[in-house]
Parts: sequence; structure tokens; C-alpha cells
Amino acid sequence: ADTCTFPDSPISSTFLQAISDLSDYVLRDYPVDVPANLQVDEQCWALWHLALAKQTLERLKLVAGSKLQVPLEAVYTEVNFVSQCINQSFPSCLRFRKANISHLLLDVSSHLAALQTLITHQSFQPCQQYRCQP
Amino acid sequence: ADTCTFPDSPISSTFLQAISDLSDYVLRDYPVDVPANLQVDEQCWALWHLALAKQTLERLKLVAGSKLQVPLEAVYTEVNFVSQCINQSFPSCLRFRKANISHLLLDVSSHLAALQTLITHQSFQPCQQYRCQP
Amino acid sequence: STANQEPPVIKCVLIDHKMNDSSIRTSSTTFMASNLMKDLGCSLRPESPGVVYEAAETVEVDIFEAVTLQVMLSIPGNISCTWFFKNNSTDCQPDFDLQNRGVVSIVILKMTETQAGEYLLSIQSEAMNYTVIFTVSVRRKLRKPYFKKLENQNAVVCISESFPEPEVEWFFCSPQSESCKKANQDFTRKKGKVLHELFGTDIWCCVRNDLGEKCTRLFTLDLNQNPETTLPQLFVKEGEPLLIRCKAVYMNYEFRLAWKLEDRTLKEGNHFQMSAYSVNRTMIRILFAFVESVGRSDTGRYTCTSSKHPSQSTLVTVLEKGFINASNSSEDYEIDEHDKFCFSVELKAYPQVMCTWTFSQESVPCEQSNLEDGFSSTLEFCDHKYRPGEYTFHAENGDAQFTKTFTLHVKREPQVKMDISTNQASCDSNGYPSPSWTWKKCIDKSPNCTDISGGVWNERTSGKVSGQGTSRSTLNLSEQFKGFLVECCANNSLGSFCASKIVNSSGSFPITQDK
Amino acid sequence: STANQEPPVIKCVLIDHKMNDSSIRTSSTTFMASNLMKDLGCSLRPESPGVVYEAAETVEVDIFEAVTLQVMLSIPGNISCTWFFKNNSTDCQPDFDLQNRGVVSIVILKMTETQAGEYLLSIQSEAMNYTVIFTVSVRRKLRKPYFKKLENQNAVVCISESFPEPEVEWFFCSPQSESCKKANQDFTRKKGKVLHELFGTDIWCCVRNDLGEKCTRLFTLDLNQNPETTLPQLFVKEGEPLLIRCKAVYMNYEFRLAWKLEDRTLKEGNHFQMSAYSVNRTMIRILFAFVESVGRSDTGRYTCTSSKHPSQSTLVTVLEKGFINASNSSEDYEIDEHDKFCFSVELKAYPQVMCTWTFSQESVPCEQSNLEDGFSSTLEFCDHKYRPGEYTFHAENGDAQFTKTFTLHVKREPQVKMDISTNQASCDSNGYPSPSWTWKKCIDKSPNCTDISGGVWNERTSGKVSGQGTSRSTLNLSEQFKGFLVECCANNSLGSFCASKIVNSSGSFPITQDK
Repeated sequence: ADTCTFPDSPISSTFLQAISDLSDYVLRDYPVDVPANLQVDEQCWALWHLALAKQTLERLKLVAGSKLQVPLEAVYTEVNFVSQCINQSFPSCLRFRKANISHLLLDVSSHLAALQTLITHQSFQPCQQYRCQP
Repeated sequence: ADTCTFPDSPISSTFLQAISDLSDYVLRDYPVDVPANLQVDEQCWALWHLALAKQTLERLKLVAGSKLQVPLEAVYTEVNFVSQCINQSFPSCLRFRKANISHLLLDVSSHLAALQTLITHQSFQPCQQYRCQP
Repeated sequence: STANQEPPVIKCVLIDHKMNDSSIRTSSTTFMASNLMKDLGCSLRPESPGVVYEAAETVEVDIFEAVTLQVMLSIPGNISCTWFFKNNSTDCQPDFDLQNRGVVSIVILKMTETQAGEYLLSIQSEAMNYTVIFTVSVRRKLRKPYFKKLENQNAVVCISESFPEPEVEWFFCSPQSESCKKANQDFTRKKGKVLHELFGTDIWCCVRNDLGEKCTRLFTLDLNQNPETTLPQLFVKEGEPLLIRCKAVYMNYEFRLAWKLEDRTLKEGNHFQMSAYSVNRTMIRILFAFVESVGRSDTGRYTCTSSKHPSQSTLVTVLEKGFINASNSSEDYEIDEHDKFCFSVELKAYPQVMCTWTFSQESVPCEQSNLEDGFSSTLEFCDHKYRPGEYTFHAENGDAQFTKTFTLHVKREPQVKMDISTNQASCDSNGYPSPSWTWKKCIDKSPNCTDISGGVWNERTSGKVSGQGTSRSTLNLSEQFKGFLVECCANNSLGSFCASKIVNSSGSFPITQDK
Repeated sequence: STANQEPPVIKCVLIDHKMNDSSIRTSSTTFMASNLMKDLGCSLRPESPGVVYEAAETVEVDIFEAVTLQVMLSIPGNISCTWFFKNNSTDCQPDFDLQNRGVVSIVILKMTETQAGEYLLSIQSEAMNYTVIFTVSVRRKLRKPYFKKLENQNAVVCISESFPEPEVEWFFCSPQSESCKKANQDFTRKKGKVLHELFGTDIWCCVRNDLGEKCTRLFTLDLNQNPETTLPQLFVKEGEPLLIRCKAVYMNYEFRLAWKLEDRTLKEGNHFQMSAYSVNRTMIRILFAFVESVGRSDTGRYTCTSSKHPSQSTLVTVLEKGFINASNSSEDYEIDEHDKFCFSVELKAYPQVMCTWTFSQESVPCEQSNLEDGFSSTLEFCDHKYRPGEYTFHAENGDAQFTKTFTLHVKREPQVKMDISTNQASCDSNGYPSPSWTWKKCIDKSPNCTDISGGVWNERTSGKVSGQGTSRSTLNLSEQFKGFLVECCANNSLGSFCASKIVNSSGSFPITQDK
């Protein structure tokens, strides 16, 4: 089956709550890497960002205090579905910049909101490979 | 009265618990500034570090999520007494280096433990001014 | 002048524009009113200055109801009148019926607490002036809560037309159980009308005012539980809203829920879905089916299907009017004094009934157990204190009434009391079942007695409580009994009791002993 | 051979090396033992194969106690013997008393559950072989818990020498109150013997086994509360540990606490301090005073002083032995049948008493209220059901005993019963206070009667319950009474009751009526 189609919506109705819970627990200016030169692509923009955010969340789990694990895991679960479609590591052409964790969390919620109505109606086959802006 | 003597011990018996509670809430590799070239001084080493740590904790309060405020305030209260003696900003000669917040918290608990038995027996008058290692 | 003329008889009437419940709920404000007229029994208030009429009792009006207070004069003639309510007055335009008699009325469009109070109508006619006083109050009631989807949000609101305004509280466990009420508050209950957290396994809404508390469960088909053996049934009255929930949990997000009515899928606006991730990536999906105000066409079998769970369904029946179904045949019971016994009535009803048990003019409200399926319940009454007699069960729910009578007999040993007059000896016993009698003639202090057959007649006197009277046996004392000892024995299934006396000229003394 | 010789009489004895409580607590293991001897009443077990002796009842031994089981033979001569316990056997070395009679004993150094079971001693002498069987079990008891500082940590341990091993639980509110027991668990209680969180306002330790539950409060002087009007008193028995807490909260850390005994500061090792910051920089300081095992010198007034709070003190009295102080004068009470009345005893005791109320051989344990100050309490008994007679209160606490008797009179109307024999008429009445009697002679059916003074004697017969017997008055019936009606009247403060009969040749019939 095409692993980049989602006939049943993987986006819950409560992801906003999960993200806001996590932001209660963090130091907002904790520095994270966010992609700087992803190609602007209407179809794949959100999914690429979510896939990279998922990798960052995975790394955070290694340095998070015990009280942070549960809220962190909750947000991780909300974006977990992307690796069904995008599961290879990012290409060398991709460059990153530093950003605050609070910005990352805001991006994640806006991308999920954007996908919420489309996710079940289209295939994200073309997004399996990241594409960089030269 | 000499604001650098502490006839009644300001160091509680539960500061270890407060610090360990806070570390449950943080991302351990959150970068903080720690003094790099303080003069090695048996009497003032601990108090200087606690004073600078207190300023860092003050700054963290501005970026902390709501669930972080209480544990952060608890550790802040444990070191609050130092500004009774050291209350001017650090001198220009002082240089800082980056460290993880987990190291900062470890330092705070070891300095408090070191001071616990001495604090009521000596004056920390000479420590009112920071002194840098050239 | 006609000052001392006889004050006219007037008629006061309450017109209740009985909006059936649904009309309140339709967005339109048209009255689908069917008028109910009720005579308020206005009568002259004795020894009050001037001519004052007063309604027999306070006029009780349902919250939000529309009513008209109307006074009809009995003598023709021109009149002028003014209504006084909470120290502001409005002139009123009297109408005149065919016989030119004045008809004065005032309309209360929507009954609320501010409309409650004393209404005073002062009427001036050529003959005399008189006043009519009504006291109007909002009827106190507590209606079972029901659910509606909140207009533009994924949330449910719990509504109950009750007065005074009830306290509304959501429970995430069954409020009857002790553990639920006592449990740690923040997980098991939430105050307020609107609920957003709709993923709970068991969701109840309770409303409480000084009349008591009523709770309703949010009907849910849980696809992870094996379905009930019998097809669950739901009753809704025309115009009322319908809201049912389907809930399923799966190991990941890859499953879908859908509602079907009979075999067609529900119209777009009649369902909304929510989902949430739970521990280790499992997902809970809930799918609501809802109808603002049900009509006949909404009747039928609602089935919730899932791509990964066996489907379940419920039968929704839209009723024009409520009903009470139970067997009203009267029943008799015979019990011992130490049997554990309770009267019980099985009934199916919608909406929920109010019921009472009555015994010798004393009636007691019956315990309502919050019925799981919403309409069938067993009402029990055990507090009969072994008093024999007639017990009546009465139930009503605004649309239907139901009455059933029980007769209770309590088996009792037939204690005996004997009285002797000059020519008769009579024995009384209150035993049950009513005892049979035997008489004997004995010589005082000697064991040999002979049975008496003739000259005896028995009768039953019904006690103050029907069904358990006393029974009496009387023996004619002819000459042959003088000086002898006569003994009467009453026996029934519980035992036999006797009393005996010596028949002699100057009366005799009772020797009663247990045989 | 001497096979059919009479089996010797043997004597079994339990020697309880009664270590007074303190000895267990001294780190040294020397026995400060005073031996208590108890005859175990060994007797021949009928129709059992061979000669078998058995102790009269199970030997109950306190947990950790040291005891010796000893068997003394009555006939001299050489013997060999072996002890069998839980299928392992140990040979025993018999001693011989002056008359060369064998004495066999086995020592249980520290009684624990593993030591409990059946001990079997088999003895071979020239004459015959015989066995002696003891069943030994640990005595079940529940001791009020007490506190000790944990050796090398700032923590307190809650100890109770009870069997079976009790469940130990700390409460941060008073365990009697319903709200405390039901409240949200994680803030109000903590299972386990050791407590580190010592900043709570009210700290209690409760121990529970199948015998029940006992609780003790950690004695605390709270410098932020205004001190109790009376100086709080604490009693401790010699050898027991003492642990008292002083607690104070101040707006910042700049204050100091110190304990003083009379006017000298406590020795270094006898106190430890803890502190914690609380909301907005306030600090709580707690200072414990403790003594491992109190001696006479630890008696005195302990005062906790603070640089920023008024000081408070408590009087600690070290006792050699426990005591029970109460007035043991017996008390009499006279009540009406509907007075609300309870017996009550005020007592001061240490350690806490076990007490019972006894009425006509039936005794009931008295309700122990957990006494705030640890030693004074009021014991009440209301369940007398208005039965007149003697009630005894008995209390003991291992060191002292106390008994007090109450007599209860219940006022009752003097009902009268009259009996007539050929030459005497006697009347009985059970009223209280015991009634006075009057006799009259009347002509049947006519009102005028004359008082009878001579020929009457009264007596009191004590009923089965002392203090409320019946009283009887008897009249000699001489000739002059024939054909007359005699009437006796008993009267006391509640009323006067009479009975009368006609004195005639063939006996007479009682006419009793209420005057």
C-alpha cells in the first residue's frame, strides 16, 4: 500500500492541548535546529517540517528530566505518523539555523492544523525525499 | 550589622530535594553562562558561585513555562540569602563560559553543602567584591 | 345609589399557552400553543375594606411558559380598569363578550422569576369599584437533564428545564456508586453546563436544586466492549434533541468510525467526530450522532461501524407522546410476620415517571433508580411494616398515568377473647387466615368435654383495614349450659387458641390458655 | 518389673526472665531480669499410648521475651532425656536437686514466631519412659507506639512491641477525625516505620494488627500557636525513650531555636534541628529534644526558646513505675427511668489503661479516647439500660490496677400484689425508693374505712440485684377482719398504689386499683 496516504486521519483533535502542555514545562529559549533552506513546496512543506521536528523531539527525550518525559512523549506521538512516509535522514544539502524551542512548538501546531483537513484526501508520495532550496 | 555574617543558618536541610525537583523539569543541556576566571579563594569561592547562579536563575524565571515556575522559585529561595552580602553586578574582568544547566544545578548543591557547616561561624565580608583570575 | 347592591360574581381563569416542550427549542418563536384553561376560583375576601376578590390558590406557572390571567365580569356595563404589579401600573383595555360583559386579561409572555409576584386588577364600574388579586409564582420542578451539541463547537451541553435554576455537574463514573461520589474530585467530576472532554468511558450529567437531584447517562456504544445481549433501545419524544456517542480504541490511528441509520449513512450535519492519542500510540475515536429536534423520520436502527471493530447498534423510537407500560392487574400476597417481602412493579416508561406508594391515605414517593437503558425500571416498596391491607402504586410522567393495587395479608396467630352475657357467649379473633371455630362443653376442672355443634354462628367483621378483619363466633347459652365451662377454639394454619369460662348466674371469669 | 508402677507426679514450670521494658532497649544484652515462675499444671493425658503429660494450657510468651521451660520429676534416680522441637532433637543434660530428683529445662532466649510450636520432652528412667508436651505461642498484643530518633539520620522511627507484627502508618492529621481518614491519601498519610518529612503541623503514628489500632501523637510545642493555658505534662517510664519537637515559622531565616532543661541547655547529642523554606521565603525550623533511654536526671521542665517567638515549655516526669490516679470512692446514683445518665471516671494514668465496665458478671471494654495530653482521660459508661444494681469499673496498665464501684437505683412506681392466706394478708412491692405501707379495714363497697395500726410488720428482701430488692408488709388476720375488705397501700415519691381483698371463709378475690 502507498505508505504516503493516510485514509484515516492520524491527526488527533487534541494536539493543541498536548503542545501547550509541553510548553508549560520548557525553558522557552532552549536552542534547537530548524531547517533553513527547504524548497518551498505547497504539498510537502508541512510534512517535511514535521518530520524534522520529530527527529528533534527524539533527541530531546535523551536530555529531558523525568517530569518532562510524559508531555514530551505526548507531542512526539502527535507527529509520529510522518515517518510512515518520510523515513530517511535529511540530505547533506540541507542547512539548519538555531531557533527557540517555543518557535519549534508553534511551527508544529500550525503544520498539524494545516494538514488536518487535507491529510486524508491526497498522497504525499512526492514528499518522501527532502528537496533543498539551492 | 555586618550583612556578610549569618548567625542563623540560611541554608535549609532540604535544598537537595529542591534542586533535584527542578532538574526533573529541565532539558539538561540547556546552555547557561558560568564564571570562567574567578580567583581561587577558599573563603569566597562558594558564595561567589552561588551569587552568580542566583542571577542566572533570575533570568530563567523570565523564560520558564508555568509548570517550571514553582520548582525554579524553590531553588531560587534556597540561594536568595547570598545577595544580603554580594549585591553588586559582576566586574568587567569576569569572563563566562557555556555550561549545561545540569552542571549549574550540581554546582549549586555542592556549594550549599560546603557552606552548610561554616556559614554561621565566619564573616564573608571580603567576598563582597568579586575577584578575577588575571 | 346601588352602594349596597350585591357584589357581582366574577370568574378568573388562567389560560396556559401550553407550548409543548419542543416549541421552546425551535429557533422560531411561533407559538405552537394549545390553550389549557383553568378556573382560578376567585372569591370575595371576607371583612376586607371594599370589594376584594382573590384567587383560591397561588397561580403556579412553569419556567418560560406563556400564560394569560383573565377576569370575566358577570354584569354588563362599561368599566375602566388598571393592572398593578410591583408598584407600576398599566391601564387595561377591557373587551366585552356578546352579553356586553367585561373581560379583562393580562399576558405573561415568558414566565421567569421577575414575573412572579402579586398582580392586582382594580375595576371601576358605574355600580361599584372592586379589586381582584392573583399571586403568581414559578412552579418549582426538576426535569431530567438531556444533551445537545453546542452550536459551533465540538462540545456537549447538558440542559434541564428546572426551577429554581439547577446546579449542573458532569460525572465520569456512575453517580449512584458511593466510590464515584467520594473519589478524588478532579478526575471524576466537572462543574458547569458545557463539556469538551468527551473521551470518558462513562459520562453522566447531574442537575441539582432544592427539589433533589436527577442524572442522565450520555448514551454510548463502546465498540471495545462486547455488545449487550439485547438490542439497547432509546425513546425520544418528538421535538426533543437526540445525541448518541460511539467510542472505539485501537492500537494505532488506522481505523474509521461511521454511523448508519438503517442502511443509509447519516446526513452531513448530523454527526461530529473527535480523536485523541492515548498511551503508547493507541488512539480513541468518538463519533456523535445528533438531531436538533427529532421527527418521525429519525426513528430507526442506528448502527456504528468501524473498520477494525465489530459494529453495534441501538434502536431509536420517536414517540408522539410519552407512555407507561406495565401490567395493572391487582395482586394479592399472603406473608408471615418474618418473611422478607417487597411489593415490586416492572415498568417501561418514557419520560421517566414520578411515582408514589399509598397505604391508608398515607403516601410515600418511590425510590427512583437511575435506569441504565433510560426507560425500564423496577420500583420496589418494602416498608409495609407488615401492616395488612391495600397498597396502591401510582405513576405519572406528564403524558400518561398508571395505577396498580396490591392487597397484603399477614398471617397471624388467632388470639382469642371471650365475652359472656346472660344468654350468649361470643369469641373474637384477629388471626389470619381467618380461623375456623370449635366449641366444647366441659365440667369445670375435669378433662372430659363434649363438642357443641348446634346454636353456633360465625361472622367476619372487616377491620378498619380491608382484607384483614376480625372473625367472631357466638354460642347461644340455653339452660343446659348453666354451671358448665364453655370453651371456644379458633384455629388456622399457624395454630389453635382457646378461651373458656364457667357459665353461672353471676357472670364468670376468663381462663384463657394456649392449646 | 515395675511396669505397672504408679506414674510419677511431675511439675512443669515456666520461668519468665521478665526483662522490664527498658532492658530490651539498652544496647547491652545483659539480663536485668527478675524471674517470674508460673506453674504450667502438667497432668497425665488419659488413654494415650505410654505415659504422656501435657501442660494445662498453651504457654503464651511475649514477643522477644526470654523464658525457660522446666520439668521437675518427683522420684529420684538417673534419667536421660531428649527435647524434640519441629523435627529436630537435642539431648538434654538433666540437673538433680538435693533429693537427687531430675530437673530438665530448655531456654528460649528470644521468643519469636519461629520459636512457637510444640515442645516434646522424652524422659527415660530405670522405672519407665514418659513424655512431656508443651505448646508454646507468642502472646498476641498491641502496644501503644512510641518514637525514637533514627541512629545516624535526621529521621524519626515509630516503634510498637506488638504481635503479630503491626502495620505502621504515619498521619499528618488526627486519625480520629473522619475527614483525616478519608482525605486525599498522598497528603495525609504515609506507610512505613521511618519518617523523614518532619515539618507537618500535626504528626501521628498509628499501628494496626488484628487486635485493633493504637495511635500516638508526636508531642510538639508550636511557637506560632499561643501556648495552652495549663503547662502540658509528659510522663515517661525509666528506660523508655523521649522525643519531643519544637516548631516555629518565621517570615525569613533569621531566627534561632534552642531547648533548655530547667535552665541548662541540652547536651550536644540530645537534640537535632531541621529547616525548610516555605512560600515567599518564610522558613520552618523544627528542633527535636531526645533521650535514648530516660533516667531520673531527665525529669524537669523542657523549654523551647526562639529569638523571634515567645518560648513554650513542657514538664517531663520520669517515672520508675506507671501509675493510675483517680478517686476510688464508691458512688451511689438515683435516677428516673427517662433521665439521661452516664457513669464517668476521671483518671490520670501512665501508660494508657485497659479498662472494663462490669454489671452482673457481664463486662464490656470501655471506649478509649486517644488522649491529647497523653495521660488524662474521662471514661464514660451510658449503656446501663436503666438496670439498677452494682457497676464496677476496672482499669490496669501493666504497672497499676484501679477499681471503683457504683450503685445505681432506678426510681420506680411501687406496684402492689396482695396474697391472703387463712390468717395473714401480705403485700409485696418492688418500687424504689422503697415504699412505706398503710393498711385499712373497710366494709365491702362502702367508702368509709378505718386505719389498722397494730399487727403489721414490714421486711425488705434483697432482689437478685443488690440495692433494689422488694419490700413486703404483712397483717395478721384476726377474727375481727372476717367479712371485711382489707386494703394495703405502698407509697413512695413516685406515687401510691393499693390492693384490697375481702377476707371471707372460702378465700377472696383481689381488687387492685390505682389510688
